[in-house]
Amino acid sequence: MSTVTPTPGRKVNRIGLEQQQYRGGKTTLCAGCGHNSISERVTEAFYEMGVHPSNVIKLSGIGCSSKSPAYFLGGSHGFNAVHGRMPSVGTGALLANRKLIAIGVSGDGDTGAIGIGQFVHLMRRNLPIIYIIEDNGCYGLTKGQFSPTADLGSKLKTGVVNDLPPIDTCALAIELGATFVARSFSGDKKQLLSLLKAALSHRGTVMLDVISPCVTFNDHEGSTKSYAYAKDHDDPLEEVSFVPFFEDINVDYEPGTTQEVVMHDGSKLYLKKLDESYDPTDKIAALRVLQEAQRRGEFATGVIYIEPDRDDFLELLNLVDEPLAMLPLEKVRPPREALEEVMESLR
Amino acid sequence: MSTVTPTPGRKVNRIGLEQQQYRGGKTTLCAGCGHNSISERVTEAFYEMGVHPSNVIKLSGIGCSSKSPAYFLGGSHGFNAVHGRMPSVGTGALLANRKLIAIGVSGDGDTGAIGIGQFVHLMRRNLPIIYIIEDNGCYGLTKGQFSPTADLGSKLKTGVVNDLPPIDTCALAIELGATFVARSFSGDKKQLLSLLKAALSHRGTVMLDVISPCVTFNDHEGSTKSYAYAKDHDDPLEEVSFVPFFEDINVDYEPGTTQEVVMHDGSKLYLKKLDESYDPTDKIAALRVLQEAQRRGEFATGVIYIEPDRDDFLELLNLVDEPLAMLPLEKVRPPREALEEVMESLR
Amino acid sequence: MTPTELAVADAASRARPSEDRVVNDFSIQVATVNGSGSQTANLVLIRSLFQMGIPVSGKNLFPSNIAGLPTWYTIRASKDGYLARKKEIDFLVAMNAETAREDVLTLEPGAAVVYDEPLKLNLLRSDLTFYPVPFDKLVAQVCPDAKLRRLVRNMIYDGVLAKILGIDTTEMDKALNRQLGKKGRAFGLNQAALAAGYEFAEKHLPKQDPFLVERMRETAGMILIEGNAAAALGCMMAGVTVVTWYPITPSSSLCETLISYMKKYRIDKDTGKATFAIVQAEDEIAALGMAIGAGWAGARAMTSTAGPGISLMSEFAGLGYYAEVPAVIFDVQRVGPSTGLPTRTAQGDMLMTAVLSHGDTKQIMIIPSSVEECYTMAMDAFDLAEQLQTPVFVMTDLDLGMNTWMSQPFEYPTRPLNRGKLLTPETLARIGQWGRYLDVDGDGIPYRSIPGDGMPAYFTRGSGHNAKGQYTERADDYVTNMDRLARKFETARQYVPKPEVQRDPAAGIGIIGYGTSHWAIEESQDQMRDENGLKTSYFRLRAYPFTDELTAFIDQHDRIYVVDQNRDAQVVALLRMELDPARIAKLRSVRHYNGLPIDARSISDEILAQEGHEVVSRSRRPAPSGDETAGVGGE
Amino acid sequence: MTPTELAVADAASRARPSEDRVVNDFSIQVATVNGSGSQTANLVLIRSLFQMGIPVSGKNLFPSNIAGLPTWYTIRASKDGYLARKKEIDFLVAMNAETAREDVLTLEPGAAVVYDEPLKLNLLRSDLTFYPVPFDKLVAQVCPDAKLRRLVRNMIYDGVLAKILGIDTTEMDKALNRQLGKKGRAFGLNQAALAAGYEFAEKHLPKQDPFLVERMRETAGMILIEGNAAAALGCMMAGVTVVTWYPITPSSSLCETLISYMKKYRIDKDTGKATFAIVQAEDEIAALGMAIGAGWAGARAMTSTAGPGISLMSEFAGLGYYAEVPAVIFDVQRVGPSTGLPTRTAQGDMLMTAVLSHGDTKQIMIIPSSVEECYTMAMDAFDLAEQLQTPVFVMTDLDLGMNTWMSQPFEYPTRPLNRGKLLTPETLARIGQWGRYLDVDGDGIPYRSIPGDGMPAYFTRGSGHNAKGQYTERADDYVTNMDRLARKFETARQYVPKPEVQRDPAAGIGIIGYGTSHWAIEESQDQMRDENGLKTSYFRLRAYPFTDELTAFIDQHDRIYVVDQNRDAQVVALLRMELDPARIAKLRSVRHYNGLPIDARSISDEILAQEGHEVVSRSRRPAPSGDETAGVGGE
Ligand SMILES: Cc1ncc(C[n+]2csc(CCOP(=O)(O)OP(=O)(O)O)c2C)c(N)n1
Ligand SMILES: Cc1ncc(C[n+]2csc(CCOP(=O)(O)OP(=O)(O)O)c2C)c(N)n1
Ligand code: SF4
Ligand code: SF4
Ligand SMILES: [Mg+2]
Ligand SMILES: [Mg+2]
Repeated sequence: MSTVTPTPGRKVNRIGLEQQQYRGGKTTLCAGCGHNSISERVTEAFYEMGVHPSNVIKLSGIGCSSKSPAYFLGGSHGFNAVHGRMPSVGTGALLANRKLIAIGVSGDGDTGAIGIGQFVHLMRRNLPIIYIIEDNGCYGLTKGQFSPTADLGSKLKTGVVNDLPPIDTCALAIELGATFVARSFSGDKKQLLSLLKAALSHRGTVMLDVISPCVTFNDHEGSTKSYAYAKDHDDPLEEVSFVPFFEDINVDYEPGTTQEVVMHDGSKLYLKKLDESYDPTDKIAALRVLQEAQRRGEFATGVIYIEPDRDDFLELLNLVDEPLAMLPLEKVRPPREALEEVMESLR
Repeated sequence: MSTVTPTPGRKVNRIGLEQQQYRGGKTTLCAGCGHNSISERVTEAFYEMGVHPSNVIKLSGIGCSSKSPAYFLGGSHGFNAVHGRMPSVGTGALLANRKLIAIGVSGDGDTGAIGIGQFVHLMRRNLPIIYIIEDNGCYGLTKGQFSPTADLGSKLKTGVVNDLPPIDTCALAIELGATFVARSFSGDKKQLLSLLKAALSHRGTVMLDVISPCVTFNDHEGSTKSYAYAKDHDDPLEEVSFVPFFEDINVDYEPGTTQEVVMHDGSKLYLKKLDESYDPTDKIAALRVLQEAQRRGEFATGVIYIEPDRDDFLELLNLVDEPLAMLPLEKVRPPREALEEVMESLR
Repeated sequence: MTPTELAVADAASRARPSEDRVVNDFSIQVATVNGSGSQTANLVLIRSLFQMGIPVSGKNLFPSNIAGLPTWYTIRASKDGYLARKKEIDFLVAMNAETAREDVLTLEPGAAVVYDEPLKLNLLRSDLTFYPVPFDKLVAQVCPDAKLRRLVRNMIYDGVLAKILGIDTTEMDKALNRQLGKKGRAFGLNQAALAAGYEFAEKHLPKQDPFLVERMRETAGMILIEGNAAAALGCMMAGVTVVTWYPITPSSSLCETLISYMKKYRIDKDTGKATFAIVQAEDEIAALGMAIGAGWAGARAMTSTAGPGISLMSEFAGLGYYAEVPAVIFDVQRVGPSTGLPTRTAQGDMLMTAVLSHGDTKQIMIIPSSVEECYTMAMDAFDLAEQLQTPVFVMTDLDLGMNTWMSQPFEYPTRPLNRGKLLTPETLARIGQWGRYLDVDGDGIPYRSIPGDGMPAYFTRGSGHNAKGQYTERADDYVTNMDRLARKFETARQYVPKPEVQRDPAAGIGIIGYGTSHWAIEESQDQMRDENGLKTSYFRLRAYPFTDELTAFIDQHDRIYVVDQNRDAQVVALLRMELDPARIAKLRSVRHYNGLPIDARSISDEILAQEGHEVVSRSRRPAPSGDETAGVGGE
Repeated sequence: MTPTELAVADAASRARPSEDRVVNDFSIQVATVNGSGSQTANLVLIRSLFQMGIPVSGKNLFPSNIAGLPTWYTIRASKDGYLARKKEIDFLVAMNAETAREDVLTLEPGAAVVYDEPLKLNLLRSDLTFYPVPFDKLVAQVCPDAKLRRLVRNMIYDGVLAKILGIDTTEMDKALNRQLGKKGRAFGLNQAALAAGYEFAEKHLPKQDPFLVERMRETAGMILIEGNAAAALGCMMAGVTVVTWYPITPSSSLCETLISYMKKYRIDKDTGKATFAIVQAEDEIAALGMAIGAGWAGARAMTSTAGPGISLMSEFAGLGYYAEVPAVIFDVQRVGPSTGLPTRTAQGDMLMTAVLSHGDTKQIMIIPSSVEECYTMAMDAFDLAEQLQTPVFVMTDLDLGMNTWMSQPFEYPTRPLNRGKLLTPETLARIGQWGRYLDVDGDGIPYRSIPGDGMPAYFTRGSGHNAKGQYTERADDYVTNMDRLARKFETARQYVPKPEVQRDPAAGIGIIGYGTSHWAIEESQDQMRDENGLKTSYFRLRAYPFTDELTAFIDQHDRIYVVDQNRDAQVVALLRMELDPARIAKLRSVRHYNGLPIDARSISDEILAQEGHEVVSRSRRPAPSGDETAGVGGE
């Protein structure tokens, strides 16, 4: 790991790095694209949480969204895989090195269409990864066709109307076993940042569906993924605040109004509920909230479902502590006697 | 269509065919395999409903289950496709000829693992097909590995325990938009037959998950898909009875105890509820019932969700009435003037 | 990455012949940023030349993103009718600050440059003609609304060029009108910008370069179209009924254009209903799966894709081959491997597609060279797929599919649909016993029934089957069936499109080419004949499997140059697989694989070098490796 | 389908040499129904011969279902150590009513048949020796519990054979013990059945056939193992850390055996934790995706599959090639196209795999012939994948992977792991500036860093990238990188396993073979030499790309016969792609593609025919086409 000597007087985080060190290359996405805001929030979250970039891997599929990992955390290894197959590459990488912190970025086409199979199985495995869908309801990179998250009745620029119901990736993730499922909007800086920081404290799959308007192909009237529509129909479930374990802050709240979730690293997530009856640890409640919001043409944002204690996939595999990728010869090649024993059994 | 002269005195259905004419080849599955019972029920259902075999197409993927279509309706065209991809083949076939009645048979591996992506999109499209999962919680044809519907804690013959949660294909289908979702057990002849007959009256996707024990690899103690387990943990939601449109029967029932569902062809489905509060037209209720059954280690059977009126995929496409496959030249080649008009616009 | 890294580095490589007037024979390159609205200006430019009767071709070199990266649009005017890319740029319009330096530095001496004044490009070189234009100032004058300026700014260079090159402004207005139609306000603004550019040039830019246009009569009645649109038209005329696709560059516009044509011309008049189904599938596996399902059930079914999609289609392609299901697959090839350069052109999928799928699978490919063939071969493809009962791959590429080509108008098809050996009651009576995979006629092609046609049903499967379609694992059944499939592939040789052969009896060497290389090859033949006195014959492959004419052509020549737009000389490989050694010995390879459309000069240089002619490297600076590279050792 | 349609129709084709005693040189075929528990009986039979020191091999011909269809298990005893399939069956045990007729009718005159008495097979022919055995009666006597009879019934034929062939019953007991271990009751029952069979034969079946076994000393110290188990051992010893797979016949047992070995030998003693991760993926796309992800992150990662899986892996295979990520893929080949015959053997994926993925992709293949090579080449594969930073395909097949082979015991590896050019602080200091795809050493192989190793990070992508790993669409960057990849492929020629060459200086003809054809080729060489005086040399390919030794071998011979277990002569195609025409002119093709393991006689007959020797067709009835067929026009 490279040693870092921060410039005196500059602002640094708890591991002594400046925010600058969390940035990536210059974006080649359209000016105003929602995906760019998400990259900024990711930069901030990793900086504020003091995660060392060299411990991070960034993964993606193919699409405008999938280009994003090149635009944050330039000091981290990145893997821009093939269309829709980021989950498998991420799974393999984490098997190889369980100490890595993985963030995957996908699009609604990359996940919802070609990638839905790998998505399903990633969620089911509860792989420890932050999986972000930059959701614009269309295929940006191939020029604006509908994706499977396009809402019923949503219109293309050309006037074509979508007549298939959308796949609700949050509902699917909950149904399949993801343990931290949230939805947000690229325009809601505060909420998104809190969610990303909380995500870094979670052990297991974090599925974060972020409405992220495509200014070039899906920001017109008639689109339900435009900035205007998103602003008007954002229905936050809670006010989300996050206190990382290394900050010794006590939050005062009136019991009953706010739910405190203790994350596995000791960080705390405070959810000040806007609908008091809502309990984000109840699967069925979460599914109902999603369905009702959809029926109203709104989208519920915030933490939709959370289950902080389930074993993640790597724990189930009972792996040694050191990364498998780094094991020395003597750990990975059984001794001569082992081979002899096998040979004897075959004689 | 071949003309049929029934042997006098033999029992025939309303279109004059004998049950024999609905049988297929001799099964090559293991004696006692649940899949064989399902083939028998399919034979009966099509016979009793008087569907002409030459109007039917049978589709499947790869697996023991996927071999089943060879063992019923020998007079129908069949397509044993590649592993996990029956949905796309079925979709194409129905696009080509909307008049065909399609029945697809898959396995829990074929659907839940390699095929889950196509499954998701088939359900979302509400393609008019009867999609049966012959669900044994394992890969029969490749000798017994766990499939994604294997329950948490379920044991392989070798003693290996499954530590991933199952994919509930019914919950998934409901979430994604299938309009008739049911679960049954290959050992429950009566229920399964009623469900299949109702399925033939439904317009849209029928997703039928049938627990179908694999006697060779997954019928031991410790398995949750064995005959013994299935018999003990079958939790029927309703008594299902079905009255086809061509039978002029009125069923008497006490209001409140039985729900009558009118199918699109006028047939009637009577669901005598065992749990009175349950409403199979309510998505969230359906998901709750599935989840609660799972928590108890049981499986709810019967009609879990039904939405008899939604447009199916072929209707959305606004196709001409005749099968596209049969359109004559003059319908499919625009006139000379059309080409001229295009040429002129390019000059 | 820095923006200049993205610049295309296809340096020019010829010295400029000193001439006073170069009329209707030069290339214009417009360097802009994508998403900046230069498309209208470029199309108006090419159209106005076309309307003046001058043969033109337009090639768009665009990045794999949506907005903000460098783009080059090149128009070639060629009095001789050459439509291939011209390697040298004669006239540069430098609108993109990020690439301007490199764009100028790689020009040939004598070229001309129109540029945005503040860029001060004139300081870079003294051997070019420079025309500075204050675009911002001019656009501010014609377009008071600052927000709209971006959209009309580019039209100014059209005005400037009209003056400098002598393009008829009435043709420009007409082209503009055609482009923007009745969008009154936009039209007015653009017209004003055109005029402003023209007037500025008139006042401030005295003619200093030799490039000029003059009216000709070479384009009368002709059309301008992209290959993907032409293919779409062909599919519609072929009576396609089921289209299943997944978006991917450079193939998307094929299905998208098809959608718009079908909505216009394939709605049943009486009922208002569609005589077709077009479905955007969830991925390429599903797209081909649906096409196979539809083809099996009797539809004329197709899909369209590019490299990554072809890879994903492998498994279904093998099922199609073995279960004998018709389907048409367009492969609009782009640069691989993997994601590669999605917006660059190549012929890199030829070898893979020929053997697509595991276990002794062989596929049929047909290969259009022109927009006209995109149209006719689309029809051929559907006929062949049903005649041969197998997937048919139409191998086009980005250059053909997405660039603008001049063509004679397409002819209305006179041939009825050839639906192949569909079982009918009459055939059944004639052949007696039917088996789905029975070779009744000895050509390897069996008769098929389709669901709902009232003929006997059968069970289709990708597993072992005998002549009756029954499941079998018998060794003899398996071999019998595989041998029949091999026989069918032999039969295909007679059915696929024949090659186009231009034999020069005086030529000792022959060229084999296919697809878009055609245009550069024809021009290269002229170059080699005129400049070096080297005569050549030309054999244009139009299909795989190869046809009988091939060996005769090889036998008539001493050496054969095979032109491939890929690194691995893939068609040479296919030829080597089946030719006898004496003929293989004659094969030489010319490869071009830098993602740009192949040009005549690269072919000529490579052939001349291999022929032992001295090739003078005339480029200003070392050409980027690859544009010049070529030639495996070709023994 | 009727059951007999499923029968394997590989008819015998030799006349029996009239001998009195045929010792340790014959084949036994046991025809049963799968799922009927014959496996124990067959393994006891082969083991007891093996324990008697007689060279043996066992081949299981089973259907693609789980229970109820015909299965044939063939054991060959060969005093000369030939392990290939013997085409003729000398001794039939006919337990399956459904195939018995055809099984008997296809035997050579002089063969012997043990059969289930009620089948009355003796009525079928008069030129065979028949031994009727009342299995049901005998089993009822030894096994009162009717439910268990099915499981021990087959052991009776072992007892009968022990008597008729002279197998030592103590060896049978020992083998049985080994098979059933301490399962007391089962052991007892089976032993009783064995004894009952023996006694019955002793009383009722006087010896009439010439076949006999006698003790030898040829198997001392040797082992019996399947190729998949051997490969699994090799993977474990290669230090594999991540295994991702999807079940498919005939590859499943590779990963399944690996799981059991790893659980036993790769759990960390101190912590009880696993030094490996094995994951059953949701499909083959995910399996290779995971392996690529793991290889990228520094694990030794692998997957294992068969044809359909290879097709599905195309897209990721191209990513692995272009982004340069190590991964090991076992392709245990089975019969295609499509689902084909999943339980039959072939070498049908060679060509497709060599060019797997669109757009100028080239893949490395290594090809084991023996169980020992399954073991050693597994280790080679992991080293090569990391040395060359690319996917490496180990091309084995069903015959090797799932059948039982005799071998010298495997040696403990002495070589450390070769992890290739992993960037270290020292290398970084030495080379100065690092670029992920920079060719520092001129061999086309760059240095790589892995996440978490503290070395500089980079961005991996399947899209265009320059030497630094940055995104680029530049023509020159693209060509530079593609040329380096081609150079790396050239480098690979020196790293892959060398061929094994047996040159006979007196031989005018040479044979090129690979994989499991090896055993039949060696036997065929002896046949041709002994029976026809035809001497041959032999070159066993062990990898693709081909190595330098190849051309020398071709040059030393007049004609070269290339043996392929596929219809399309796929390795001939690969050779033709790169050899010069004079060498191509020497190539002849011998093909075998009926799904059965290739046998020596088929090769000899084909070569002799092509060489102009007279080949007498000695079979009783026309052999099923395909077992005899072969030979494309072979120029
Ligand atoms: C196998 C394959 N098929 C198709 C494509 C073409 N393609 C590139 S991006 C994309 C869709 C991107 O949509 P989404 O994931 O929503 O990302 P966005 O651009 O909207 O952010 C497609 C279809 C591809 N790269 N690979
Ligand atoms: C692409 C591909 N991968 C793997 C296989 C091997 N395979 C055949 S059937 C099967 C699983 C079948 O399981 P399931 O669908 O549950 O059917 P069952 O046999 O249990 O009825 C697999 C993995 C295959 N045929 N094709
Ligand atoms: S096309 Fe849309 S999704 Fe892509 S970069 Fe532009 S705004 Fe973003
Ligand atoms: S193996 Fe299992 S699933 Fe397959 S046929 Fe036998 S019992 Fe049925
Ligand atoms: Mg999108
Ligand atoms: Mg199953």
